[in-house]
Amino acid sequence: MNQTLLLSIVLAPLFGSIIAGLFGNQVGRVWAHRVAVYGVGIAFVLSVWVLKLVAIDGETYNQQVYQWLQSGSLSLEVGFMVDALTAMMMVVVTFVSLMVHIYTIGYMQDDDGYARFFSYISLFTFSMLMLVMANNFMQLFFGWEAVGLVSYLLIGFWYKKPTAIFANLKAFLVNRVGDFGFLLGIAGVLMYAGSLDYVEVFAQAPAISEQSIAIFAGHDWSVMSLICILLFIGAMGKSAQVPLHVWLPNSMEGPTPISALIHAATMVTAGIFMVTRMSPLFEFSETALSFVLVIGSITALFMGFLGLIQNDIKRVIAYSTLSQLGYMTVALGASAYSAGVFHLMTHAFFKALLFLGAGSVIMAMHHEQDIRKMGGLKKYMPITYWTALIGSLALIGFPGLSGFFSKDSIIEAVHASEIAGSNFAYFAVVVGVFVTALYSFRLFFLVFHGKERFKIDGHHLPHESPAVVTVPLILLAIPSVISGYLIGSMVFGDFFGNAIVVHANHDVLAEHAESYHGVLSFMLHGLTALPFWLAMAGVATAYYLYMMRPDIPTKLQQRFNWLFRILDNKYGFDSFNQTVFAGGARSFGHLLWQVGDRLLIDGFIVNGAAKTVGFTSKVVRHVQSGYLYHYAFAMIIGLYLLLTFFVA
Amino acid sequence: MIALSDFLILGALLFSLSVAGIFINRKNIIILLMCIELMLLAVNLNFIAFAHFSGDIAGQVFVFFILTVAAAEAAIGLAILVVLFRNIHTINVADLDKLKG
Amino acid sequence: MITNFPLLSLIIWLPIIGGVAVLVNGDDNPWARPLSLLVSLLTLVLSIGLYTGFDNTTYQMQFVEHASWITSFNINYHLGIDGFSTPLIILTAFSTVIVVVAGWQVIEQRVSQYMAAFLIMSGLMIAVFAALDAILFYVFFEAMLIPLFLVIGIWGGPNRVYATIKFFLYTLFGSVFLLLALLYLHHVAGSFSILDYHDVALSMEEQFWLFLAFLIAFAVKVPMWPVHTWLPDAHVEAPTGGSVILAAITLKIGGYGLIRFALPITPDASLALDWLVIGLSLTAVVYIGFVALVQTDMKKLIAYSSIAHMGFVTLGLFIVFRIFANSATGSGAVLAVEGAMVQMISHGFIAAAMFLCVGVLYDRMHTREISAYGGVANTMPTFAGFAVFFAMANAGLPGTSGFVGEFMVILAAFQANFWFAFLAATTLILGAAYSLWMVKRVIFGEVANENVAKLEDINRREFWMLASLAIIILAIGLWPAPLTEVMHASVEHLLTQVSQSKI
Amino acid sequence: MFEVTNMAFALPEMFMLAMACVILLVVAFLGKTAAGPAYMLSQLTLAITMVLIYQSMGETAGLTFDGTYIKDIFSDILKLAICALNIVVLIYSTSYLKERGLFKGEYYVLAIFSTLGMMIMVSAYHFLTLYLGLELMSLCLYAMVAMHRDSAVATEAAMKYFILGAIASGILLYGMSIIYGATGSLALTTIADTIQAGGIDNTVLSFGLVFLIIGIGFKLGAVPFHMWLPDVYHGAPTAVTLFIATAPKIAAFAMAMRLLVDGLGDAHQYWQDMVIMLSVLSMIIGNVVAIAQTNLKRMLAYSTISHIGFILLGILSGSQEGYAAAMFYALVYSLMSLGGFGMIILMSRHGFEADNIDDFKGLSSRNPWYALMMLILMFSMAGIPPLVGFYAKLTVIKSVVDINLMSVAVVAVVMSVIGAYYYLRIIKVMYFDKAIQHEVLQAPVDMRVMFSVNALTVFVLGIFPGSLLALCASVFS
Repeated sequence: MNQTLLLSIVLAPLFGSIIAGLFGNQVGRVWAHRVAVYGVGIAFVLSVWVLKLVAIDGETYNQQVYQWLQSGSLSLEVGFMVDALTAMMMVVVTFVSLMVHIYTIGYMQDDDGYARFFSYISLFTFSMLMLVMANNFMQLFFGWEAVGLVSYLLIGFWYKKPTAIFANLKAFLVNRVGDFGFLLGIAGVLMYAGSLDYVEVFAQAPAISEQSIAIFAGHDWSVMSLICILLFIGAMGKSAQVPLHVWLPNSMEGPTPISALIHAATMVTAGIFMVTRMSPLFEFSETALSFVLVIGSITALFMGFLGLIQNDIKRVIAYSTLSQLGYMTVALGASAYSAGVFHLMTHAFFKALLFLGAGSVIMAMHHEQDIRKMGGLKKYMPITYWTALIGSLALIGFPGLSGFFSKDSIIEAVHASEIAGSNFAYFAVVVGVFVTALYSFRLFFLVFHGKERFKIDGHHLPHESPAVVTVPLILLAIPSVISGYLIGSMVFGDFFGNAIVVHANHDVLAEHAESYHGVLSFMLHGLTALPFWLAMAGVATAYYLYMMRPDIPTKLQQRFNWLFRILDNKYGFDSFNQTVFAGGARSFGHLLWQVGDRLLIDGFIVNGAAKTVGFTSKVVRHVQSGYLYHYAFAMIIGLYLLLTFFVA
Repeated sequence: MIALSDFLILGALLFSLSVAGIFINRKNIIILLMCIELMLLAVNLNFIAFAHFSGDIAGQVFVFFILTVAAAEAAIGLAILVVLFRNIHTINVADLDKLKG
Repeated sequence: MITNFPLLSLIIWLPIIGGVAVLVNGDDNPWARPLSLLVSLLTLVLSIGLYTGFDNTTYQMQFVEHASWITSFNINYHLGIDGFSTPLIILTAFSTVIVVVAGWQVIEQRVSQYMAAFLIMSGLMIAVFAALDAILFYVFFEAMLIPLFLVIGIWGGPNRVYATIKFFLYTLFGSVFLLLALLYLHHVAGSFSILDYHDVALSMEEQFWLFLAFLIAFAVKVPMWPVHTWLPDAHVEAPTGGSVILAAITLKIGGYGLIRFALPITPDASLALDWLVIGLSLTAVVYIGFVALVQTDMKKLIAYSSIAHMGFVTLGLFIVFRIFANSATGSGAVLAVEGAMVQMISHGFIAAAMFLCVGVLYDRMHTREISAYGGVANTMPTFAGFAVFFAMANAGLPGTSGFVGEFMVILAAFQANFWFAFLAATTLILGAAYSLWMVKRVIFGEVANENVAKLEDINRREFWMLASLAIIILAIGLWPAPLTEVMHASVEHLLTQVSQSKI
Repeated sequence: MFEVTNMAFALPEMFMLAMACVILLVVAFLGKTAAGPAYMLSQLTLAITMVLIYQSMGETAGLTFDGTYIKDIFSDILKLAICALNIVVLIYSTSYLKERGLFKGEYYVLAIFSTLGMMIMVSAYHFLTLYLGLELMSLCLYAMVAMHRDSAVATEAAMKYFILGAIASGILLYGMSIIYGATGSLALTTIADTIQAGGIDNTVLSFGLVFLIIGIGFKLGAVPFHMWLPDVYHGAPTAVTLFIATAPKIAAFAMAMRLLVDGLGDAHQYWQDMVIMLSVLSMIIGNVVAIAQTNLKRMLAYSTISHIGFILLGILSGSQEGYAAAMFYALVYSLMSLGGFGMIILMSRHGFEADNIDDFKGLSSRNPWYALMMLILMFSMAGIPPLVGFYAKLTVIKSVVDINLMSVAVVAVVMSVIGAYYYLRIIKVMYFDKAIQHEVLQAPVDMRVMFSVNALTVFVLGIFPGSLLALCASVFS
């Protein structure tokens, strides 16, 4: 493995992006997408090669490309670090990205911003690769913000849509709140490790964990907990954990391929990746871990509920994404990093699949996204139907599909974990399974089964999407099925080697590793376990409620109106943020501006001083009364003053 | 025998008298001119007294010069007064208030 | 490196003489524009010579020139540059070119006077950065106000008179105390050489008053809260070129002054009063951030954001004492000071770019009200691209120069005190909020009104003007090392100076 | 004792006296038609006098007329300055006088005589000579102010000037008498020696000093003895204002130096505080009240008062550096006010005085060149580098800082900021406002050229102040 190889992986998409973006008009639409697709394609092929080198030949790589900045004894570099974790992420990112690129050719074909779109997604691939391949915090932060930028640009891709440009601003700002913590965390790392290079920092970890810092006078906090929590706040922003999850549902305003690529498969999992990467640090702070665990479980459960009442096809999947991210975070909290990353991978495949399927449906529905206006699409678009079925089954964790393995390992891990909050977490993830199954198949049934509720606008019926759309669906369906069988090496094996550090005292997966005897036994064990039956129950409930007795949901809605309203307001997060943060900041700014600047500083001090002088001048000039005797008198006063003061 | 101090006190009195006259009088510019003369006389008295008691002649010489200059001064003053009267038809001090502020 | 060739003098006097030449040519002279451009470009090329010929290994003054000027007071024409002044000089020369290009078509009346004013100003400002004699420094420091005063007053907006007089008196008020301080130092040191000032021993009380004098003088220039209120007015009324110079250079003179005078001459007072400066800087970052959020005038918004960004400069310069107190290794201190310097340079480019963007819009629609715009991206796609990029740079996005300075200062601030870093880091949120909210309201959305519909995209001149800035901002963001390595030696020297008591 | 050779020390004055008489006769005989010749003659006189002074400049300094009269480098320089200023003043005034029917021989007679008076003041080393020179100058000035016989304001101004001036000289004389009583001499040399020897009653000394200070303060126009100044500057014909505002200030400065430094230099600790009071008051009142003025002559009058305050800063420091600074300031100030009032004359024409600030509106669009010149003058008066006014302020403030009078220095700089405002106002009117009337300048060429030279000198001296500063420094070392 050498630098050229890695550089070409990173730069190929960047090149495509630049060509498509800056010279889109010159090269034309076709070449724009060709360049972009080839760029990502190259990146994908080479990433596979890298994965082979890492996984089979056991190579790793960690070197600097160039020195970014040298200041004092501190040297910040741009460099690459490739180990199993990185390689796995690289493959996932480039693969999904490639699929989306191809899919986009069809999905965006009659959009004016065609070239611009390709430029953006290629740029995203570049940024994401920079993020995962970084060997230091500075570069990590660079990629971190860069993917945020692209996400901003893509959510607002249709910049005429008011909702879109509201959503992208919201997304960026909420992410910035996360980055606020992240940056402070990095600053803390630098202060206590004296470096930002992963290896050096991780080497320092035991030493750091000894130290404590007094944020509030008198209260000594463990430095490690502080740093880890700050870093995790960054992850909460990117990976949309409660309460920083608010931006993700809005982000669905962007084109569907984006929702698949960025807001389901890759970018939102950056937080998960980051925490996993930082496992050497997090392992030293149980406080941080349980914080992660609790946040994750809250997200997993309560975001799932919201999925139940959404009617926008993309929003349902979005909330499902939130809940799944919760699962991954729970895994991290339980120190089951590999399980979390495993779920990250499988989820990337089947969630991208679901989103692209949804996109295909939306195209067929002429950009109608309300599932109440769909139904019975099975016969019109079989490929989409079957792929979507695979995706949904994977999502709910049907044995044998990828989701089953990853989710089960998480649940088991949480079950075994003993750190604070693990019981609640276990409850959350288990209930979550039922909820997941319920909303997934509600969606599935409402879209593909039942009677056709859409209006056929005369001439043509809904029809299957073109090959550029369906091929990616199929290609994504394959790993959604089989990728689960990697569980042996990825979760219970030593695939990740020392990329992930778990302390013995909470190595929950190790225990399972003993009881793991191959995929089949794992599946059989799964069939007897509670989660599987919960999932089945969820599917059954969905079928009963939405296929056999569609009247019940409405009744329930009237019956439990208060509950419905809470869910409909998404627990009131948005309105709260709008009024308190957005509104509060504006009025506070107004106060400072009008009262502080305008009135006090300018009004009183600055102009006040000027006015005072002017006024004095107007008054004093009247002393010059024009009368001789006053003048003479002035002189005499002067004489008097001098005589009294100065005659010794 | 009159002491130096007596002369000085007299001089001081005359001086203050003239000063008082200048800014108490608000009627007539002529009186101002007279007050000025009085002031100069007070000064002269001082000079002569000092000259006499210190036995130095220069002071008395100075007095002669002062007298002559005073005369020239008075001439100019009166000339200006005439012009002024031609213009504003009064020599009332209080009417000299075009220029102020 | 001592060279006999008076490169600095050339860089200083070329634009001044060129400006005079342009001025006497008269307004109806077609050569006014090309000549000014030629002169400014030549100056830029020469100033790059400073960088290439610069010796990074020493903190000693380089390109030194020394000639007797006012013999009876031993005031000398003493020039020289170190790691602090070199980048700022290049920045000045570059901004002048940009300003000349920016005014190319926009300024119809009194063209030669306009160009001359900026050329002369550029010469004076370069001289400020190069002067090593206190009085020489002060002369240029003040003289610079005259052309700026005229530029704002003559080519400015409706309320220009109030703005320009406010600006002039505000800064003059600050600088007269600087004059007193310099005179007192001469009284103590027996020379007007700034370098001698650095070595003179001063009692705590002396340092205290001197420091306050320096602070008043340079805080007004920076500007720091609460003496910042001249800046928004001046910016709003100034023509685009004026705003660019104001933001890009004049503010930097404040920061430079603190580096050149306050810190090395009164280290003990700086240590004793660092809480004051740090407090004001953080106030600038947070308070001003909120104020910028609610501005309805684009230039005002950018002006306030400038104040917030300059807060990082003063913060970076004065947290060094706390860092020394906390850690044995001064590494963080180096980071802080270099961060402040980088922040100055980068802000020079970014603020200039932002003001140019506003200028581009203003030239077309003659309003700066945010509410008058909306959906500009539909009619001016290329411009929109630049605008979003610069806004992102203003919000400190990694990969742009705006990130580097803030990143360095925040990292260093954490080593001084967690809460410093905490408050400073709020700029990530506030900066993004006001920059991007403006972008949202101006650039994105449906075409707001027929005026916007009539807009046409930027022409070649504007394109290259903005593109050159974009390239530089990107370059510094992706590889700041070349910029920082110039200052290493000087920064180290400064830190040794501030860490030694003078009492 | 009395040597004829030493009379050569007074050669320039003697020549000027003779020429003054000649001019007087010419005017007497030619009557109405005398103005032209008188003008030429007086210019010639001033020119030749300058030559005479210049020739004898290098020569040995010394006393003459029985120690009542001194010739030293100080007096030579100031006399040169006085003559040079008056030459320019006369050039400036001709057109103005012609347009108003004041172009008479008497004007020049008076001008020359008062110039003579100033030169005597500069060289006087004895109370008597000092007093005579003072009166010779003042009496002529009174008359000149009253020259415009039909103008009510002019005559009012003359009357005020005369009365107050007379009072002032009375007070001065009283002071002289007291000092005479205390020291037993009228000659500054002897006075200096006696004080140095000590044994004089401090009370008497400071008592006399107070009166002397008032006399000086009045001639300079320091607060609170400034009341005459705005009214006279305002009321007098601009040509006369120009005359009063330039050379006499130098003479008054010389008088102050002779009395306080040469005569009572060792009583420094007694008069320093008094001068501080005058100086501070002058800077404050002058600058503050000037802001409210709408009439340019009046505004410049108040600005003069403030400048006097700065000059006094140099004197009160009591150091050679301070004296040099004060001298530099006095010269620079007279140069600047020469330009300032010159600008008013330049702008004015028959029936239009151009002494309202609004008359300058939009000048830069009408007359860019002269607007620029005025800009230079105003920034110089405001003390903004790189103009000579800055170095004037710099040096005097430096002299105060060097004696650790920080509070005074702070007042000075703050006041200079306030002062900057009204100078900026002129520039604002010229450059930022729209013109209200568009007449072209009617001033003759010689005046235009001379005015440009005047303003450019201010600029060039600003860039190379070294030589003049060195010259002033050399006087006191």
